[in-house]
Amino acid sequence: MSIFIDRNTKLVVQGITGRDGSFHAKQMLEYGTCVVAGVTPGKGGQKFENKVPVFDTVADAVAATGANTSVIYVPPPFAADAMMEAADAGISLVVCITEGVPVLDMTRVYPYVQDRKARLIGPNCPGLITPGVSKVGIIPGRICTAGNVGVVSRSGTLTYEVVYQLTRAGIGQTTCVGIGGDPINGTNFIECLQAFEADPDTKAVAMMGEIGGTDEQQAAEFVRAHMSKPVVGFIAGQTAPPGRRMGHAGAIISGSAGTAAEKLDAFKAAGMGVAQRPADFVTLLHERL
Amino acid sequence: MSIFIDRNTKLVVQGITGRDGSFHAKQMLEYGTCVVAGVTPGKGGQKFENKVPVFDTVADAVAATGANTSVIYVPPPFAADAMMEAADAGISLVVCITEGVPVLDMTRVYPYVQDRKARLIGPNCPGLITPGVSKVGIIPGRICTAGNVGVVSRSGTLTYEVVYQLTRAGIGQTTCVGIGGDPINGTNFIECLQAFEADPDTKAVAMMGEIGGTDEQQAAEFVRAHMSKPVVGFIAGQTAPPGRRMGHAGAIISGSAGTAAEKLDAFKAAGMGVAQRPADFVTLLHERL
Amino acid sequence: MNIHEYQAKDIFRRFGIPVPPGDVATTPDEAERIARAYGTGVVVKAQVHAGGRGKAGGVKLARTPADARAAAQQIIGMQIKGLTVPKVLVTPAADIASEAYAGIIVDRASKRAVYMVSPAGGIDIEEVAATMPDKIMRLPVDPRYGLLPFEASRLGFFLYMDNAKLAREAAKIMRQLWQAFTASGGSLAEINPLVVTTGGDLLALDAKMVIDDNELDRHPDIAALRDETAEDPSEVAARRANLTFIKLDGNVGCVVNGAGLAMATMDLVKYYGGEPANFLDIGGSSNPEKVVNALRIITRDPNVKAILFNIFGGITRTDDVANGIVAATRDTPLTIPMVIRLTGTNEEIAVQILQQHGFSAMTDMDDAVQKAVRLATGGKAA
Amino acid sequence: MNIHEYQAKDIFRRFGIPVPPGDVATTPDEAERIARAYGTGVVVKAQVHAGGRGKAGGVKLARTPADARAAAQQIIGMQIKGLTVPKVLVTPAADIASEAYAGIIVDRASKRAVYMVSPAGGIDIEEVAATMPDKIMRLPVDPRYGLLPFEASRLGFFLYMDNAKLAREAAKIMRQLWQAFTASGGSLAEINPLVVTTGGDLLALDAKMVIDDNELDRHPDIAALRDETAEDPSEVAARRANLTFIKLDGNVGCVVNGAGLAMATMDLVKYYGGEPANFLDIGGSSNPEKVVNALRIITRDPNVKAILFNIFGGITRTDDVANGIVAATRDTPLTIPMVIRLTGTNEEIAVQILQQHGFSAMTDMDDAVQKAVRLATGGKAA
Repeated sequence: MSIFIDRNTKLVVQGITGRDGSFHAKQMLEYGTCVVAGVTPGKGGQKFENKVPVFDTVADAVAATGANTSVIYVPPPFAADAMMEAADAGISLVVCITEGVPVLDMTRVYPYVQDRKARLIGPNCPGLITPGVSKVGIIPGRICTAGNVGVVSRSGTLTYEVVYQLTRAGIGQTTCVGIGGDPINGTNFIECLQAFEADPDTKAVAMMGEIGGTDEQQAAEFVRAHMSKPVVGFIAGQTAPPGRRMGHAGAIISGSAGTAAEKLDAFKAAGMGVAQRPADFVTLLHERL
Repeated sequence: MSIFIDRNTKLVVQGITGRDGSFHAKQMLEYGTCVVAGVTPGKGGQKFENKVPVFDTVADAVAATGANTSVIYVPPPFAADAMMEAADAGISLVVCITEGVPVLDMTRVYPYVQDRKARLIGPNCPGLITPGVSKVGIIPGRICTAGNVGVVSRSGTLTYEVVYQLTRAGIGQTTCVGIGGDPINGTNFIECLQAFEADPDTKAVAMMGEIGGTDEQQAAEFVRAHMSKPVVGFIAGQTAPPGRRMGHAGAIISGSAGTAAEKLDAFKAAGMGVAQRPADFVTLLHERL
Repeated sequence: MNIHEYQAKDIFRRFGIPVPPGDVATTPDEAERIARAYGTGVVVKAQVHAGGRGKAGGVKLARTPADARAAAQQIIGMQIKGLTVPKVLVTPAADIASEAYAGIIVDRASKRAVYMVSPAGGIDIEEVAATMPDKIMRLPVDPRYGLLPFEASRLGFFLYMDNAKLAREAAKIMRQLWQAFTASGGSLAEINPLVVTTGGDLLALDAKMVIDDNELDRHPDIAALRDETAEDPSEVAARRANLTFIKLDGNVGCVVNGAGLAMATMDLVKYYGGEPANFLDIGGSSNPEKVVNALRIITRDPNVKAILFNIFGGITRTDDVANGIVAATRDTPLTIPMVIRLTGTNEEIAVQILQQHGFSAMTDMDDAVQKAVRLATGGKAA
Repeated sequence: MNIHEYQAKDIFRRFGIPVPPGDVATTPDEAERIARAYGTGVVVKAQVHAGGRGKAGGVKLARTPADARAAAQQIIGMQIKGLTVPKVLVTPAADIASEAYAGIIVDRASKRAVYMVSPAGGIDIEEVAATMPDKIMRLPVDPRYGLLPFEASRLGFFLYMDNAKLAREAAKIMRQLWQAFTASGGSLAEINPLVVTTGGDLLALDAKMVIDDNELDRHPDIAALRDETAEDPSEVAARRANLTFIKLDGNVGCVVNGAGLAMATMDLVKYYGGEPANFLDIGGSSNPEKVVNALRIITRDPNVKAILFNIFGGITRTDDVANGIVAATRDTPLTIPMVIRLTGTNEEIAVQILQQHGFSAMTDMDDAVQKAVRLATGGKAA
């Protein structure tokens, strides 16, 4: 089992003929993801890699292929429109990889997607992977291995680092989800924790947060109140100065809010395992599995 | 019993210090409606008629008085804002009397009010009255009498005419609702019929439609499929030429759609009583009660 | 409010929609001059607030300036559906490769403005809907978002499935039309036909817009487009007097308060064998002046053989109406019979006023209508 | 992107918000001239992208032009939170009757822009929130509707409960500030204080705006407001090289791909007893040029005693990074030690390239960080 993506995932790639879209569509096909369609307006009728049909609109792609999941690799000015198009076409899981989406665009996208009962992951995220089954996004497949730990993270390469260390230590994953580093994104920690709690194959969860916002604090409260499974958490940015954006648009300490210390305290108060460094995940999860 | 308004109705009058608002607020007070507050921005702190407190905002009025119903007498350019303000302040029944609200404003108001689970009646309507209990709007109280017929109508004075004839013939009313003559309004015939069907005291319904749109046809279909109580219907505008707006913004035959003949056929097909003229309501209802 | 094709095209042009050039002529001379200036074949099009111009002979192709003159001569002043054509649009003839339809209407059922497009253009969209429903795409637009780029793109690709360049250009026009529609307070905006020229360009060959009367205060520039020369004079007079009036062909002139009751009164006239001469709503707030104006407008119509007042006093004070009747007939007594029915607010005072001036009043609507019909038809009906 | 107070005021002014006049001076002479032209007492205000100007001595009242000159002399060039003040705003002093606060921020929890207003202005809003929470009104704005008139009115009456005139004027300013915020692609817009003058007028006495970097492409006019003289030179160089870089005070220079991993690397440096000298993210697509620029920027900092590469190859190709290291050190060899950790895409090729040029590479992050810290501290730590 897994969360959000599984053997029934039928993927449409928005921006499949672009530089990033075509590269990662190939990678996903190679990994075994069921890529049923691509979308690039004006290229409808073409075939990608001689097998994946390309459509002008997501609605056309859904009508023709029954796609239920979408991954978006379009430039930032068009990403908001792409997310809304996917949700409007009836896609139930929309994954937006694009980095640099204006935050005011996201304030409009979020209620739109919600109204259509779609789940949005991202933007500015690496996507998700259910090892051995399906990969939607850009997480390198070879660093993952199937197992019983759920992984959820606000960052990309940090996730890879942790997953890589887990895999090397023999700890496999049910699903790894990168929820993205922007201040407003579609799916937050709590929704992922909820899904992992409900997934029978997930026995423990590794969660990587960052400075900025209060998502991790709320997630910790959720863990305390609603999770039966062990959760180990980490916060990147303990050495970050206040008021400076640490790369991710969402990774910023505003005034005294959103510090790593505050988040780690919340983790401790919730009875979570606290990883001081990425390598601690291995030992802390071993203890809990 | 009654629909939408009853002894628990606590009314706030938006625009209470204006010409129309103050006139009708007095009438409603005289009728016995529980008018708990008025709103006119900038006149907060005053008392209307030495007893009804006036507030600057609907939110203030609701917080201070527990108002649950609002009636709006503000000029057309401000009516959309007034409806949204009421819904946002937690008012559950919003009645907009104002005539002349731009229809594109209403396309924005409707989802806003829906999202807040408020019921909107109107705009461009006479409001509603539960004889002897509560009057919200401008329907003259003395033409009504308590009884067991529900009345719902797209027009104002035509409603008065029919209610007057019913009252003179000894047929009383549970509640009379004017849903308004605009193309986009908050509550349609079906929602009123549904409420009358659910109201134990209502034994029959009188329904006055007009040319334009398909609301009456859908209502007839609802009567056929879901109503156990007899419904008598009338359509004004049998002599109206196509393509001309007959006063009400919504009363217009577009192409071949929305004619009186089409609507009367739907009534007959649904097994409804069909009043050829207002006076027929009396005989047709007498037969059915 | 209706506006003319040439006015709608001016608005479209301002929002970037490609429309052909064109100039307005109110005389055959002007039409000839305009055609000569273009130096090409032109189309001379009646500017009139009525549909079916083409079938009525209101649109003519003219190869030469002299032809344009002749066409204008025929069209200006002609009657189309009861309205006199006050002017023509003279516009260069275009070479058309294909015709499509694009329009926005306010849809009562979805409570939204709805886009409708069809690759089968140039004909009535209702006809397309009836005969080729799969050739129409309907797209309700969420007013909170406006027409989103992907929606415009869907419309564009529906129109020009096999031509990405045209699809993208059409998508742009869809966005521009949406802007024009919302910025003008429209209740309808239509391009029919939207053509592809033989040169491969998109062009809005015809344009129609209807403005929501309730938006006019917000858009004085649009309100200024009203062309009273294109309207019925009695309706112009009524509007100036703040009355809602529509002229019909019957013999019973009706003065009523409230639109629904006015329609019901007309229907009852017909029910009892008469024919209503008009729809007239004096509105809610009754001042005597309105009644005076109403009577003046109605009595101008020579077909009217009897006048029927039907007033249900709610907000309307019936004594105001009675005073209006008295004032209107004081200086110019009526030459045709009048039946007055009033009930409701201040009814007793009203009856007294009327009786003092030699009028009688009734209280039952059916009785009053029957009497009016009898008087109008000389006792032949009912 | 931060913009200066005077720039934010220019934007506010364009949207109709009442702001006091003011001119910018980069020299004491100019400040004196401006003060003389106003002919009144002025305030001389440091224009710098740092909070707490007042406390740091960056805002001074000047009664005479000579005072203004002296104030500018003191302020221009001073350091506030590590940034050099490049210019001052000279603005007439206002007579203040009361101070309020109005601001818009993007709120992560409600996923909306949120209005915050308080009649207790002039001080830090966080302080108000902590000590007088009932003196703040928070109002999340639905982006699909914008700030509605009734919402603006609620804000206005919350600020000036007992004065309908001021409440209405404030409501208007709230709508204008919302327009300024959205039209500029803001992530923050603030008026603090919003004052009532002794004459009874509202005035935005201070103005602050932060622009969403992701909006700059859409708003070239706003992007042009960037003042590089007000930024740290190494950060300016990094941005030009498309690197995300923040200078810190430590001794271990870090080059990492990905923001989360970059922060985690800095944290690990600290964990093992070192101090990170910077945050540096080379981003996803790794071309060798970026690595060259990154090394150039880091080695400019004399505090840096060792350099640590931590690259996890996903999209980033580690051989690109290796080539960049080789290219950067070919002409100007490093004078400080460097530790390279890389793993992932094309790892074998990368290691080979590095070894051919005399570098060694590690694969474990903890090992690499420990080694770098040891080298930077001369073996004193860890």
